[in-house]
Amino acid sequence: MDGAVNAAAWAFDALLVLTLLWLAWRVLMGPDLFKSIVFFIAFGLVMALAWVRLRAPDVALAEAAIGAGLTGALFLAALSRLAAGERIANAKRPVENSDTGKSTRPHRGVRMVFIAMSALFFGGLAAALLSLPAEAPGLTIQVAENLSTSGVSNPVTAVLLNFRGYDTLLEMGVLFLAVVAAWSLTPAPKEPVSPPGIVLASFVRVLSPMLLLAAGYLLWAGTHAPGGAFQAGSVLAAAAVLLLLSGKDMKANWPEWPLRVVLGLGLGVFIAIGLVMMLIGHRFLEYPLDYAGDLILLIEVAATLSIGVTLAALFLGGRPQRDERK
Amino acid sequence: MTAFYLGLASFLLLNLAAGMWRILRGPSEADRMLAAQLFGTTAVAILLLLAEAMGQPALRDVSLVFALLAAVTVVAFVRRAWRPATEEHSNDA
Amino acid sequence: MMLSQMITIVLLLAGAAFFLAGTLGLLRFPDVYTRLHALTKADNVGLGLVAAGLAIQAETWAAMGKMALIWLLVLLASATGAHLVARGALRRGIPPWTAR
Amino acid sequence: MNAAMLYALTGAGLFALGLYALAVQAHLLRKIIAFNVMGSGAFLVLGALAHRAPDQVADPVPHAMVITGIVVAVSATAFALVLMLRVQSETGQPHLPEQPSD
Repeated sequence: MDGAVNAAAWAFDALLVLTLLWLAWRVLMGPDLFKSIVFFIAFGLVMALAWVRLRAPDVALAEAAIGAGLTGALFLAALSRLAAGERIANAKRPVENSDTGKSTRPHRGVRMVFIAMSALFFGGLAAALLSLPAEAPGLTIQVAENLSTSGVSNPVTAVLLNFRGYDTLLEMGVLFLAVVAAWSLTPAPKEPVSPPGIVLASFVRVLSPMLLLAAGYLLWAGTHAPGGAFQAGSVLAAAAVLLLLSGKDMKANWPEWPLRVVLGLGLGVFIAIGLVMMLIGHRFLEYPLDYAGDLILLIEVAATLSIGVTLAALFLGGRPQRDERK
Repeated sequence: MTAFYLGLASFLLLNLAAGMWRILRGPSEADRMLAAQLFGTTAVAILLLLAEAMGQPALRDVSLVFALLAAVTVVAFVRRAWRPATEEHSNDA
Repeated sequence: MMLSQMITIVLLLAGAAFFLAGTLGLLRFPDVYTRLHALTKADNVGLGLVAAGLAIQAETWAAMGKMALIWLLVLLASATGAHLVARGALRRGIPPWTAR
Repeated sequence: MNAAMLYALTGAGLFALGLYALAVQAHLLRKIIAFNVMGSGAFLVLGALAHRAPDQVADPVPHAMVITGIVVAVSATAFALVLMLRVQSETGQPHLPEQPSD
């Protein structure tokens, strides 16, 4: 019986891995951009299954929320903006610039060099990986030993928000910088927003509260089970993207300054709590055991809101413009 | 039972891989999107089977997230990326 | 083998058959509308049967309820998606296939 | 050879494929996608190495790093897409110019 389970597991893993590699090849080398994007969406789905097989349900959740929802929407929106830009460019210069990039692939010799380099790279990486011991506990034991001092019982959340809090703090910084940079580059492109049909409108009306609920659930579950601020924030962002796509006008409904406050909230709360801890005699980002759980939850709530709003703001493709019709 | 669940999950994965032919062939962009939508549902079913086979009930939350977000890409496609039939994508390299 | 296990096996196999039918339909049917028809069978019935089969084995009521919720959410998403795609295709003038 | 190694090698393969595409594809959107595939490959290597821990419990530290990485990757991708559209609106083309013009 055990042998049958093993064989079935191997069959599943082998199939999964082959599918992933084949999909990646189609994503990267297919001739049509739209096709590549659809393959990339499928690639994200299969990646989430790979995370499940690697017993990383926290990562699978993050990959599911981002890969299934956000990345696809981001790329599809970018593709339509590219097409719109192409139309404008063609209208400006009707004849001289009809080149759509067909001649831009390097010729054969150069490609051969790059194939050889990539193969060499793969060989080196594979040799390094195969030389590693087949079993290694890593930091599993240390995390398990110190879990009781972290304030939460999900080891991944403990690592993210307590043991390696710096990583997460800097990550919030990266998110903040990304949105600042995107907003300084360009105003959000004006896109024709047709009113949603009755089916889409009622679908969004039913689904968006459920998405909010699910984000809250994932945030709450993160302290003791797979979940947490990143997964919750991504679900929140997906809800916002769905609203934007269905024609809800976020800028009109939401004045500028609260939006900016929420964008900086995660980073701000994280740093503020760290500084307060220093004031009362601890180290930066060190949480006293008695209220470590509460502090982590507070940071996570702020981080969830910020991540959700930041990713949705990035989906806009630039800083929101004031409605000048009024 | 575990072997049965895993075998069934492999079968569904094989189904998913076969469905990729539709993304390759098209012919219209909607056809390709449809295949992606079927993949989403298949992935939900695979996740439910794996949750049972691997004894990890937390995996049901992953399929819950998939189910919640199943429509986002289709809505993005219909509302943004789907152009009128007359226009063709430039077959860029 | 217990009765509940046998019921689970039957339901799961039936669900898998619907997924197979959905995929075959996606590959073999002639136009976007008929493919949509095939695909929603996998979404609705296929996933429903798989979820029902696994719900029998569920250890708690909450797990059972979660699976029902997942199925309902997929139903909602697939129905909306099918509507949007079919309407979009009609508006873009993709002609429905007719047998000659 | 065990399952962890299988996934680790797949990750390395994805990284190499992405690297090749990043080098030969001129279209910026394709470069961004290639970068994402490379990222997925790197994440998969990390996750596979975490899977080597005994007793069916994976090492949580790489998992936390990968979650951080996924969110950073999506925000960087969104920023890169904005940058790409800006390049297109400046030069009329979604790829970098062959020769730097002054």
